[in-house]
Amino acid sequence: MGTTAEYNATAGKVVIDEHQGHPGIKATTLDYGQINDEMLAMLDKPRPSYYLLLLGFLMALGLGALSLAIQVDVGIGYSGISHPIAWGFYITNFVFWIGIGHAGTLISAVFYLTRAPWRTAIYRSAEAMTVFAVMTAGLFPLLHTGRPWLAYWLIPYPNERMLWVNFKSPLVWDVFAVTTYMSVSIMFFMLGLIPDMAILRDEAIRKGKKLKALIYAPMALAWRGTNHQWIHYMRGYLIFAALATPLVFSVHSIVSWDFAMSSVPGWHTTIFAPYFVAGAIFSGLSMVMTVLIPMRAVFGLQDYITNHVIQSVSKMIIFTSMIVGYAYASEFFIGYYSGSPFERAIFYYRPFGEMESWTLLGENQINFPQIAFWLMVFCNVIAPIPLWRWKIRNNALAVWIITIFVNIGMWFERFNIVGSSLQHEYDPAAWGEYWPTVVEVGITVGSFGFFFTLFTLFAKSLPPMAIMELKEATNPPMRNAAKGH
Amino acid sequence: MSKFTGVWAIFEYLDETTETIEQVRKEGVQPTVISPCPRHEIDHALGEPTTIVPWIALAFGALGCFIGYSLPAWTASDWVLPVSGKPIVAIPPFTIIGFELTILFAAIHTLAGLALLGIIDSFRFPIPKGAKDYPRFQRDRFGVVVRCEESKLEEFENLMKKNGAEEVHVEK
Amino acid sequence: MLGKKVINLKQYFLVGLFVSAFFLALNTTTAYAEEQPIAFSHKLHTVQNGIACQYCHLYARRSFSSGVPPVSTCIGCHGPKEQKLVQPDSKEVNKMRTFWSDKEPIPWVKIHDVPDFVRFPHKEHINADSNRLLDDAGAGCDTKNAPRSLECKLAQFRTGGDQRCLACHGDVRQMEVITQVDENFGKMGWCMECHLQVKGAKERKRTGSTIAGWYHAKEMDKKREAAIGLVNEKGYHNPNMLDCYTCHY
Amino acid sequence: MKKGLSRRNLFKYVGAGSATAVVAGCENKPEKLIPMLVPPTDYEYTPQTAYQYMTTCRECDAACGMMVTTREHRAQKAEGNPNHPLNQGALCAKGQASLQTLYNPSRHAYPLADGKKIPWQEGLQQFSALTQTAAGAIAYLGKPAVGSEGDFLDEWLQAAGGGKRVDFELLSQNSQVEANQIAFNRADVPEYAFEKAGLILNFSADFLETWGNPVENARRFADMHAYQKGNKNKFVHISPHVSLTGAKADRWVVINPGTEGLVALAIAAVIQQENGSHTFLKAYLESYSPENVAEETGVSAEAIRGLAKEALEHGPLLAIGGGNVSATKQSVETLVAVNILNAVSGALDKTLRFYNQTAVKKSTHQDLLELISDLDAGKIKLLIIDDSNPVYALPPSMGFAEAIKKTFVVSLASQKSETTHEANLVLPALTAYESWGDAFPRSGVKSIQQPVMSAVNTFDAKAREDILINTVQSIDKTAFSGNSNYLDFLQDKWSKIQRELGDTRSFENFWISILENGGIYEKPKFARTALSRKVTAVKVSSPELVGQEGLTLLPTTSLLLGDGSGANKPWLQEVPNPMSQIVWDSWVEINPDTAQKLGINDRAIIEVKTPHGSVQATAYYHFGIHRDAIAIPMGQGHQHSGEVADGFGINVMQLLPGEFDNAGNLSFVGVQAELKLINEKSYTVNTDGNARQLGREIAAATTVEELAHPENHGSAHKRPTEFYPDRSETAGYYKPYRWGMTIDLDRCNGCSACVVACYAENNIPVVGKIRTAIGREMSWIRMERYIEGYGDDFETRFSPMLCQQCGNAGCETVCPVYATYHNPEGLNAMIYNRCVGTRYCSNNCAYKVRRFNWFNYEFPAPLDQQLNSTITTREVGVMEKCTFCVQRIKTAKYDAKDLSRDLEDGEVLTACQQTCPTKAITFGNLMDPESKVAKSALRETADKRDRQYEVLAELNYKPAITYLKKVNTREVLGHNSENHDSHQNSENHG
Repeated sequence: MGTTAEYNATAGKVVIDEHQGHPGIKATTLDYGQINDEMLAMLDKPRPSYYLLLLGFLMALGLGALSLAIQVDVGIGYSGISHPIAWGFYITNFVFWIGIGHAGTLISAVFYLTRAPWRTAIYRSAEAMTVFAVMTAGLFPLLHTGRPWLAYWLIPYPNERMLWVNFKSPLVWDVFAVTTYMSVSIMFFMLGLIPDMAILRDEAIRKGKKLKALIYAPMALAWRGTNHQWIHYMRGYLIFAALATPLVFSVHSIVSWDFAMSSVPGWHTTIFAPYFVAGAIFSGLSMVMTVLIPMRAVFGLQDYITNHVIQSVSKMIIFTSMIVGYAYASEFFIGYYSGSPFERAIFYYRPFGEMESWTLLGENQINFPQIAFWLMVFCNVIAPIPLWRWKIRNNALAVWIITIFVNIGMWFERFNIVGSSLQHEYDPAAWGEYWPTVVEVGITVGSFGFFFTLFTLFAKSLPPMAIMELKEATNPPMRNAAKGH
Repeated sequence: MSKFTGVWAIFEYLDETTETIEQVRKEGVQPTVISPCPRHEIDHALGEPTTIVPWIALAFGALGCFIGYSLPAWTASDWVLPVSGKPIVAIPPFTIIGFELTILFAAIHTLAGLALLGIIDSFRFPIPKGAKDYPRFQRDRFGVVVRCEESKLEEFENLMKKNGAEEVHVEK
Repeated sequence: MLGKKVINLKQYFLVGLFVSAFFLALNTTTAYAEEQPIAFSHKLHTVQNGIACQYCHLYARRSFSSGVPPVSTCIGCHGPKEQKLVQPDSKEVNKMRTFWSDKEPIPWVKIHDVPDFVRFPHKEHINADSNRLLDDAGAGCDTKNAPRSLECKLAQFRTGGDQRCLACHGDVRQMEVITQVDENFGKMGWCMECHLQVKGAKERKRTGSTIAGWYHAKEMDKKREAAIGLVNEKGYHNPNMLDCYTCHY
Repeated sequence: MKKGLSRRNLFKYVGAGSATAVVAGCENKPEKLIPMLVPPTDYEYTPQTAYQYMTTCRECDAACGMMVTTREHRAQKAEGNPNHPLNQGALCAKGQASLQTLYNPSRHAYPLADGKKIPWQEGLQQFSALTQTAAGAIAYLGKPAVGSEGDFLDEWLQAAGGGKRVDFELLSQNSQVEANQIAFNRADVPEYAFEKAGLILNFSADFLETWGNPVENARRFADMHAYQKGNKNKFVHISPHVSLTGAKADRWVVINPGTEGLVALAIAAVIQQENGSHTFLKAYLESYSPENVAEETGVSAEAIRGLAKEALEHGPLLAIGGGNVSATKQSVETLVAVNILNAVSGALDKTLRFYNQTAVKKSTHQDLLELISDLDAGKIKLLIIDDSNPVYALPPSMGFAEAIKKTFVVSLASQKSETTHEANLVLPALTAYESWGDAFPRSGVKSIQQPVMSAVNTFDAKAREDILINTVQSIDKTAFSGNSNYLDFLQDKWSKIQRELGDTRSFENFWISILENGGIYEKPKFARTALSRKVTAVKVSSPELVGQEGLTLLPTTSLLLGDGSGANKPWLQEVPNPMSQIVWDSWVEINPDTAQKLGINDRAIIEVKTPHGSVQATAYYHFGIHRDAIAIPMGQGHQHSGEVADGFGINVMQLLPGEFDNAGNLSFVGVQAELKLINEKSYTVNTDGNARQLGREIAAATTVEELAHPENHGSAHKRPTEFYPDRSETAGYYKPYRWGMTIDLDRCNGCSACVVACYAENNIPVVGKIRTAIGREMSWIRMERYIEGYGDDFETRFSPMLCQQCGNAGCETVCPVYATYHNPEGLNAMIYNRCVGTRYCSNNCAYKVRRFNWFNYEFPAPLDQQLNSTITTREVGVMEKCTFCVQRIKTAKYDAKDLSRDLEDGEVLTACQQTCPTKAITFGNLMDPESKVAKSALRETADKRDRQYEVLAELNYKPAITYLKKVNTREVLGHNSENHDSHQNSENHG
């Protein structure tokens, strides 16, 4: 929480350290009212450009919905998934979006516990992104099944068939992990919103907007801001942060076990859990930057989302990029060191394609997985290198471009894992190729549309920054300035 | 809810609020403070109040953990369908379910608990309607609500005024 | 408006009532019947005329399918129009005669239908040895109040003969119109509730499960194996009814 | 696919939207119960119960005995007649697919006059009138008679006023008959006793595919060639081309196209020198000494002497010749040479035995030429053609298609074809499943063909012979001595047979016993034979096909499509050719060395041009072809044979000149082709992911030498120590059954009959070319083909891959809903209706044998009538796989229960095992130590112990299928070999 204003018990008064401004908020001199009004102004009637943007995202979403409708009607066969590549774009998207969904909880929970002060300005948006990304991700396991209308069978509930689910299946773990993560993220998000909802409610009442008040009032959960409520609230928030922290690390570990628990060469590795978590944080933080840097420019939030924030996130990106890069290298080393011909074959195949001696006469073909692999290496390991320089980190545009690369790279990393291993499994006679179809690309585009539509709606309907925490971070109003300053 | 008898005041400044709180407490009355954001200064002034929310989380976390292990174990043994030569009741995979349900149960009940406690406390420590409807408490004003007997109303009113309250309301 | 009580217990009660009524309404599917091409009365034929089930459904003991009687079976008694045999002037019987003379089969509507992925052998049920039921299965049947209770179905099954047909199909002998009495007819749980009343079935269902889980408790499994009763007195292995492949393949 | 919001679709949307609606209401529309009007009374009929009828397979003239399973009066499965001496219960892929002859949607459904539908009455009248006017100028062109139909047709032609009968069979054995006539004075095809031979020298005959009776050949060959008691007899393939048959050979001797005869004589010369038999040949053979022929044949003298030495050491020898690849203009001479080799080596009357019978004379292809000239001259007024398809099969340069335009053509065919397309009047005939007939494929075997069901209801057809009888009787009432149908005629014939046999039963009883057994099977009687001295007059010379411009074109027969008659059967198109793994297409087999010299890549589209025509097809790299030759399989390139056949591949016959050998048989080899690259990429679909197994031991092999030293590899079979106890220790598990299988790769020859049988038994949908291209084929068992080695020294291995029913399966644990689990009988149960379709099981299956229903596949009517009604046909979004034919296990168990006993060994046969011609597959209960499968899987028989292996055993999936390694007589360089580059210089040793 890194407050600069501390209550000094011996002095019996609030002492403000004037030499150290709040790292997240430039203008610690803003008063409560100013913060309140500036934040609420962001929720004003949007400009036409906003609607244009929203329309664009809605169109992408519509494309996805159309593709999905076709697929459900005709059968999963409309996708390019086939034998032996039974998982393709959909599971890639699932893992990718779950990964994106890691940043929010990381920022709001882990950085809350570690008292990283720069989280204040961005955590609300990041959390919203988490919720939306996990919602997006949650769609994919459903729509990739052959009979999505029976997907509820994956939920353990007493039924007349007397049948239960197989709790030894990593997919059931997924069901539990993802639903828990989604529930906790949504609750955490709603929890953080409670005081802000009270602000919005009172604002709506003041302006006489009954409908808005009706919507905001239940979300405020009868919030008054009394000291009793605050004490439960702050303690509850801390517990939530403590609960969500292991979740951040567990969810992607469990998702990684979808792969690691199988016997597929290239999947069956112990490194997967940390590798996936690091990748998730990597991609999640990049997505946060990809989204917030334009938002900062549009809403003029330089006072709140300072360059310091961008720098801090950039450092995290470099750090996780190195972990991910290490994991790539480690995979290859273990693949070689295991001595298993299957492992060696797949790790040769990923970067270079068919080994000459595999084929009848030594033809070498470059396929989708090789493209995916080199894109992944470039975007995830090489592209973030410029961030080592302070000047680049301090340049919002440069960071934005790099994070876009990272997003692309992380998508292809997921594909690299899901797609390439299945192409070259144990039985060479059953090797196959995979190329996506229009339907899959449509649904993928639709998932981005879904995510960004939700986020765009969020930006105008809920305060994209935690007003309460901003107030907490700024200097409190003091009658006797001399006492403090 | 019994009728509210007491004094409530609106403050602009934090230091004046904490000053007031401390003085009210010296009078033997625990005031209810309304603030736009949590401040440690207020907690200190109020004497570090505590909450049972962590205990709720612990209790329900333990329940979730129990269910997380026992549900898979029971369902697996209810109709034995061996898969891949694995034990019917296999502890390692069930640990994941146990973990997830621990978190889920703890989280749900923490949220429910803190919301419920907040509502219960609003009955235990009622605030007058005027204070409830005053919109700037959520924005930029602090409020101090003192519930007292009629005899003490005037005393507290003066105390607040003295400490620089913007407005002081007396409810009978 | 904020001061208003939002929580109104009465409202909640009413909403709750409505929701539960809605779901109850959804769930109370009554006996299922469809309009048949001919108003054939099972009651008339079985009770009044005393015809046994397998007189018409003649493949029940020999095949997976019980067999819908061919039109020639009807004609066997009723005869073509000219012959003026049984019920020469009945409107409904004449419908059948028209089908016969037109050489058209009768498009009966299937009421008792199990899904296509279930392989239900009539013959195995008709020929099943009722001694394989648990000794107390069917005891305590209360015919008056709960004629379709599990106990009564088991009692009917134990009785054998035509009663055995009624165990699943309901009291067809009292039906003017063929009706599916059990709303869950053909659903898995409905089948299982009887199958679990077979000796050793419950033990087999829980075979191999151990509390410890980590290891198979061999001693415990040996006891269970004895309880399952793998081999019957005729010297061959009892069919396993708890295997999914029993019905689904 | 159905369009619009059908009920099922609605259900899907509703189901996705709200689960409650699905649970609470939303009942399906009620099904209709349609009873029979009158139940069949002539025999006891029970619905949903299998009835078996014995009949005869008429897909080729090998005429195997067939046992057809019918349910509800619909033929649902074809199996070999276990009593039949030729095939002994097995059937080939074509025989299995004969069901699709019956239910083929492109059968003629009604009579056609000039392509327009007419009523039967009119068609028959027209035919009668024509017959009457054309009396004396009638020609009947049909398949060669194997049974009584020959006599019938002769009688019919006589009754109709005279005419001639011409046989048409593209792949005929006439040259062989002629060669036998020259060499042994016997115009007959002898019995080849493979199992008695110690060495087989095969001169280009594809005896495992289309030559002779491939089912019988395969069995007898496997008996001879399979590893037994530390010994393995050799098989040397001497040919310019390696077909499926050649792939089974221990060694391939590359010879120049058309020089089989020279090699045979050179070997004979050496043998004659050594054993001194047939001294009258001495001078004759000297001119064919190895040194003399070495250059022309491309085989070194040492190699020939080596072969001769082997023949002397390992005899008795069996030399086989014939087939397309050696069918030059001199094919009769070539076959005489092979006969000389057999005689000189003493094979005669040992491995090569002539029946004591006089064979029926069949007309030759040259008679066709006469017919064509008659047609051209207008001498034929009415041409009747049966199901044969000469318009497609004959080289266009013969002018058959033009010639038949000059006459009136009546087609009595069941299937649509190019010929029926040209016919003026089509009177649809019934198939062999629906009509009477018989076949006498060899001495002592008399096989009956009975209708196993009434005619398929969607086709309005009549039996061919009945049409003919009807026609001729409308002219002459006394024809056929008043027999009103072919059955009467047949019964007359068979009562004669009864008299000949001296059977004293009433004919009624005799006839019933015939129908029950499927015919009469007597031991064949053989006649001693000797080599005729006239053979010295036969001059064998090289056709000089090598060294000219262009590459010699070798039209090869296709194992699945035959001469093209199989092309309209979806199963045969869908099942990959075992050698190339290509489906729904034609290809040009070309040696990689030649191709690279010409700049042609694998799978490039090339134009093949001969003086007689040109086609475009895909190049397929094949080590097993002479460097100056290309091979194109027959059977594709149809235009008017129905949806399944039309437009796929090319017809190689269009490239041939229509020349003949001395026997009047078409000479297939002799034309040179020019190649031109058209396109780098082609849309040719093959089902194998990779041709190399990378040393992964999926199709493993060992050598005889290795097996002689069991101490070297005994330890490899030890099972690893388990962390968990075996599932058999769980209560109720594996008692009394644990189903298991062994597959002997030394017996398996890759014929793919098992694959088709599985399609037929298990309602597996056919997905077509485009879907196969992206891996959507549904076969539960696939014939994996792996290539080892390079250049001429390559080896092809086959391994049927099906669900291994693992004890510790990878698929089970990952299924979230228990849709697949380990069943108490050791089966890896797949419960379709529980499947949600996450496909995780498929990912985690190391054997990749799970198939997913990507769509709701259609079985276009009336193919749906073939669907096995004892199992579920799967819907979209459901995983499926081999179940070890659980429906057969269940049925057998119910039957055993009625007899109050447990199942006995051999009572349950899986469809693949049942049809395997070589009996490579054993299935049964592993818990019964006396069962066959336990004996071959449980490491007891020393013969098998050292060959047993589990595929990918290191994963410890504990498969229930044990494979027995193929046994080689030599080492083949694997992919890991350092000599990998040797293929570049392989030309030197070629």
